[in-house]
Amino acid sequence: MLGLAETLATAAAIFGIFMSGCRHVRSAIYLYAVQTALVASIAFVYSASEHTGPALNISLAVVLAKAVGIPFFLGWVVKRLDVRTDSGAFLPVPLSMHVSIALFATSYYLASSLDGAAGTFSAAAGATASISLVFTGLLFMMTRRLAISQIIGFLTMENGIYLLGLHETRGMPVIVEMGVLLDVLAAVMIAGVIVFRIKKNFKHIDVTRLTGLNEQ
Amino acid sequence: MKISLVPVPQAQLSDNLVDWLHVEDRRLGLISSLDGGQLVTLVLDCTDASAQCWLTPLDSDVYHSLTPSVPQAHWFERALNDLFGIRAAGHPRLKSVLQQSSCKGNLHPLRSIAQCGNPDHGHKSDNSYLHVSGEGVYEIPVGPVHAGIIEPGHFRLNCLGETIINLEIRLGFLHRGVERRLTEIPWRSARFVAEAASSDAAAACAIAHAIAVESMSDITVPERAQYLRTLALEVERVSMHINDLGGMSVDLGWSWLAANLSRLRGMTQEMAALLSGSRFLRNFICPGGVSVDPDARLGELKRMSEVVSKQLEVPINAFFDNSSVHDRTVKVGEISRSAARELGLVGVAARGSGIAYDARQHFAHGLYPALAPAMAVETAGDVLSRLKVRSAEIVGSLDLIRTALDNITSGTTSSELPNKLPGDTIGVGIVEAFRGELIHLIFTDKHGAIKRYCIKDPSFNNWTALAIAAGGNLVADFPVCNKSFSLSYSGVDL
Amino acid sequence: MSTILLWLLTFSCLLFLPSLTIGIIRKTKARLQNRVGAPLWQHLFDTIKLLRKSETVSENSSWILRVNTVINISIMITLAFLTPWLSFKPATSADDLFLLIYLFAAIRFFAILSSLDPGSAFGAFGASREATLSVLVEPAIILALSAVALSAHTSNLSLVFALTANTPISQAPLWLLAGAGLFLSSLVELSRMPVDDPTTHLELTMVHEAMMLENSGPNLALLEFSSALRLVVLYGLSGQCFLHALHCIWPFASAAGILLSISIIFALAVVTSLIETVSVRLKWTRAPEFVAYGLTMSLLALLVALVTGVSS
Amino acid sequence: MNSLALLTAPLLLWAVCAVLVKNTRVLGILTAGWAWLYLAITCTLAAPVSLGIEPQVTLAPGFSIDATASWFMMLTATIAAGAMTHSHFFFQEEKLREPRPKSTHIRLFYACAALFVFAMTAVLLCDNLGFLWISIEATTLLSAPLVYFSRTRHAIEATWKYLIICSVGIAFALLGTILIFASSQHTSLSAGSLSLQQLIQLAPQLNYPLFKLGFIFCFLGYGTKAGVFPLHSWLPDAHAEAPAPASAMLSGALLNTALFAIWRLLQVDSACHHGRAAFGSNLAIWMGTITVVAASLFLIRQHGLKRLWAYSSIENVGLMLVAVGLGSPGLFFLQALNHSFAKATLFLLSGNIIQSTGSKHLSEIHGLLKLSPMWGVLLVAAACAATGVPPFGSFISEWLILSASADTGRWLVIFLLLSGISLSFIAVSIHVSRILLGTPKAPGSYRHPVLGSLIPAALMSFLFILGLTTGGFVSSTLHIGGAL
Repeated sequence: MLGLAETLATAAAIFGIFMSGCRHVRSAIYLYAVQTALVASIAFVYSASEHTGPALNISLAVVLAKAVGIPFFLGWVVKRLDVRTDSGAFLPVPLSMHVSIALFATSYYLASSLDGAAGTFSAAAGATASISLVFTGLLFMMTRRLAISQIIGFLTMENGIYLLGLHETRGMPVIVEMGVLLDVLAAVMIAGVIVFRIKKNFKHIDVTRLTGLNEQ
Repeated sequence: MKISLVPVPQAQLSDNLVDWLHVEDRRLGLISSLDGGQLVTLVLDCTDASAQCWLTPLDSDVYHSLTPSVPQAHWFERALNDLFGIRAAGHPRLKSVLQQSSCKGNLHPLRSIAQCGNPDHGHKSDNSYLHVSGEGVYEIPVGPVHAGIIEPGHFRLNCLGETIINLEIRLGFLHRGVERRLTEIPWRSARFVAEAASSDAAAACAIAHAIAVESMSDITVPERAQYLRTLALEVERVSMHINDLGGMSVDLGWSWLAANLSRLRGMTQEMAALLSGSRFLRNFICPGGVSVDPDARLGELKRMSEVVSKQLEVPINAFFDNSSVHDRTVKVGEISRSAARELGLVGVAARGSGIAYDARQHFAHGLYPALAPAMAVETAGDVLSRLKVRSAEIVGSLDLIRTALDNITSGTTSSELPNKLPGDTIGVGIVEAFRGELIHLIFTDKHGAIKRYCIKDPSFNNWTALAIAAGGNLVADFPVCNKSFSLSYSGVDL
Repeated sequence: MSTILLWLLTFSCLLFLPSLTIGIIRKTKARLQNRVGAPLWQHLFDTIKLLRKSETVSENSSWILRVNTVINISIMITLAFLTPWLSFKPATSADDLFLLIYLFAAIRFFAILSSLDPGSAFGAFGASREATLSVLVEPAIILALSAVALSAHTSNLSLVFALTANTPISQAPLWLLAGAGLFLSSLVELSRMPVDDPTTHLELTMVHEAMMLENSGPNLALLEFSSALRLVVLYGLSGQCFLHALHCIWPFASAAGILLSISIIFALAVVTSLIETVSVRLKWTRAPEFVAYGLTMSLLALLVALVTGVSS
Repeated sequence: MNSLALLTAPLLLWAVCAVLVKNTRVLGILTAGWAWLYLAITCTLAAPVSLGIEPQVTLAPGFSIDATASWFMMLTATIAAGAMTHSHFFFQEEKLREPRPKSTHIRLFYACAALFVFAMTAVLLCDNLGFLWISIEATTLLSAPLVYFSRTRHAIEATWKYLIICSVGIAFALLGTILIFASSQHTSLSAGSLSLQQLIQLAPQLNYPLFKLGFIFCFLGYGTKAGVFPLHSWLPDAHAEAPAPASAMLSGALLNTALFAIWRLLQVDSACHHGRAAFGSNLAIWMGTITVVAASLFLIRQHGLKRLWAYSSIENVGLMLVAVGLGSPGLFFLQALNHSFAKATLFLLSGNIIQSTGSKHLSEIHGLLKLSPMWGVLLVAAACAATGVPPFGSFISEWLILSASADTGRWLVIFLLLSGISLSFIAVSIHVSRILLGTPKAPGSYRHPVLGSLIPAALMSFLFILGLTTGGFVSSTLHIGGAL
């Protein structure tokens, strides 16, 4: 029997998988936003139902910043840079979606072996979803061309880690949580600025073509 | 503008033309003949908006082809072969532009009667296709009767799997004898035939005709009439560009956008009706000015143009914002800048390939070049860049319509015409129609009657580009590619 | 008595639901485009009109073209009787999941054969496109149906789709995913947007329509009816999955199933018309990506079925 | 609380100055002033702790100065003060060259440098794994604009790699931190804790498999930040493309703080095993050894002057990691001290050389001895110090690391370390001799060679004296740092 939180977590992981199969950058950002909103709503569920998770206002801050603010910012960046599609560098996009399904299955076995989540699927569902999100984010970063996709991949990974934190520990101490959030926001901002600069200097934001510094 | 004939001997024609086209801002207007006994070459110089007409007498039916050194001459030479029976020796592919069924035997419709005594005179026309052979290559015939309500034209696609290897275009199913007819009717009535040469560009055709006639007999057009002509031309441009974008949405399968754009197209036709009384701007522009003065309807026209600009924003933004549209149009139907220059492309196709040529910037018609809007040029040369040029021109034209309506002067709208045209003169009208540069070239005989009426529709230059652009694309993308050029079938079949 | 009523209801569904569903799609599309649109029953009128028309057959075609229609419609009707695409349909015993798959494959096989028969270029490339799409789509349909079959521990679809089956809330994601996978796959299978445009006039872009170009008169009428029937059966199947998901969350009385089954088909028709209004047709080489989404849903459904099956 | 305000005040004022003062010349002098003031305050606060007068100073909840931290704080502040003073001269020179740096860019540089130093200090002060993570991520974010300074294609590429690789690495460290937190919830303290002191106390009760997993992820993350092979790929790019003072801080201070974070975690790990060398220590020692060998191999084929020193930094990181793994904070600090001073000198000097000759490529820099004998001598001395040649303290620390490894019977490690160290010495000597000898391509253009060598010379003379007096110093550090 899946609880509400686990169902939401699984849904977030599934949206992550869809994101990995998305060639259009803007759609990927939308899917990221949905996935983040789901992750953040889990924090709500924990704080409301179990009184063990982070406080409601923290969850609200997370939702506002990550599920609304960052997608808006990324959407603005994408519009300004006029990039649309990221066709993928090493794996065709549909295939990378199926690889992430395989990684989802792998996450299940990893999660079952993690202590405190023994046996049933329902117990391992939260951990499965979070590990799968980490994998999906990593895969997204590695198999995409655009700098902006790397940011999205990083954020997805961070979502997975946050979800794992929620699931395993019911939330880190508040001040740490806020610090992490601040760091992530700053990282996205700085990365956004650098993406603009890459576009200006290189006329593209294809990181697989940033090879000026490779060892001769 | 009024121009005079410059004799150019046959041996020098090719070299002269190459030298002329070597300069960036010079263009080839058209190549034709008066009665089959000579070549007439109209060349344009954009820097000082001048034109020259080279007359090359021919001593036989065969002359040395210009196409090997000037590729853009190829379609003109094919037309010469069909219409006059003048054969270009050494032409790489002298395929007929007319269908045999529409022209019995080897009748060459524009050859003078004297030279046309023998119906078998001239050369057998060649209507063959270029076949591609090899394993897995197959042919798809499309047309001449199409599923949609469009003009007749036959496309023969040689495909390998889902990729087009070669596209053969066969036009000329409905030869109407427009150019011939224009020499047979009284010159006062010629405008009705002239504006029907390509009816979706009626205003542009009528202006080109009017300018050609006016330049011959030095008629000055009242300023108000110039404003009204400009308005007509721009309303037509907006209307047809919106129509083309709408057609593109249909071909992309985007029904919401198509429905919106067809509604807006209706509004622009309403604007045309306000201006001229005709939704297709027929019978409005005449030599000497315009036939009716819209008077008070201009206020309504302005209000409507504002409504159209406002309502266009959403669909156009949605169109270019859509990622699937980008998928279907980016790197599809590409024409490189060099190819566009070699083929002498005009209009949207040229500007989409990075060639900054817009007749409004150089040649006087209506209030141009004084009022010409900034040129929209894209460099990618694919379907998307042509679409972008089109939408930028819609915006530019709507702005221009408002500017013209704000500044329009009062006064008469037409001036007196003489009884007859001066003898042995040449009149030329060059107009930027919505498809591109349109040329009407009129020669009179010594009595002042029209001896030869030559029309170069913009599609004349661009059809070959479609054939080239389609190659290497998916079969299913051909309609999109075709629509992006939006060419006229009847315009090349006069 | 109630059995006879059920049979009557089923029969009328079989006869009128296809035309009505097509009518709903077309009417909704027209309204979304600010058009009045054709009457709701236009598809039926067209069918009747076509049935009364005479037939023109290409000189190059053989008996295969004629036979195809009969085979096509008969298999389709058999399929519609066997498959539990309506929750109230009287169950027959031979409704195995794989029978269904093979019957669909048989229809496709004969359709492809008949479109190749007259030797026209359009029919040939339509057939080639259809074959390509079906290779991509078939696994998705099989996987989606296998996922629900796996959770019910039987491949008999009547038992799988019986609403009396144990439906705990944890099964809801499985049913939802399977339903979504089936729906996306059926959009491709039925040659609808964004993979194919059923309303296009451009022969070069057609898939399904290109295959039917050589048919006319009664032949065409029957093929059109068969394809409309295929639409409702496939929508009905994915509708049944959604119905189960609903049942997991909010168990309803079985009598309500009659109404719900039909209205879910209509709802999917409305969704289809929405998709067809706002979406742009995909580039042909991008079609596999769309199919991949359907396949992903089915794969996830299967994964959920496997995992929950293992643990329960 | 007062001491916290005292510590942060100069840095914040420094950052505020960078925002307000438009004249970069004045700003440079002001910045140097703030940096030295900061060093003075740091010494006042930290010296009592490091000398054992006070056991530990708590600045705020979760932030305190302990003995090891006090040493590193002073080291970081010294490097920062040196780099900032030099950066004044550096930018004055840079303004003579095309493309001229914009004054807004210089001000951004100074502002970020202040916050960067602040973040590095925070890493050293943290008594909480959560804060530790936040501070380390902050060092990445704040130093990225430093690397980005010149805004050339290469600089942007290097910044992007730095930002992305380090952010991903640090994301793993967050995962590790969460797992460690989860492992602490299985103890008597069911709410869990991230406090290092509490974790060390609770160590025997921790859920060890979870903790171990967390430790691996943290090691991965902070190791990326420290440039441990094979996660080092960002390091040569960032160090080579950053302006010289920033490279000096990255190499001389930032790497130490990343290693410091690993050392903190190892404290907990060894507490789990009642102080016996165990899993974490072995991991650190082996990764360190591999890093030394890999870096020395990379050193052979280098084309860029600053890339050379970057790989030499990686090699030193390996050595420090071995010291960390051996559980000796004293050795770790001694190696860090020598490396930081030497590497800061090298980067600052390299910056001068690049400015003077206009090239970063080793193949285009020759005849340094003719060009500027003073720089030549300093470069040789610093290179010797970086590779552990006898008169300098790094020789002693490397010797001690080897002997400590011998004590625990790790002969393979010793063999690998020895070959790595000697290989890198050979490689660096060859490269340096090529730079020194020969004839310069063109007369160098440098306006104030004396001012430009002020800081390198000061750092080197300190290092030289340190090397000569290390005997006593070693005994004192080792005494304070704990048992070897």
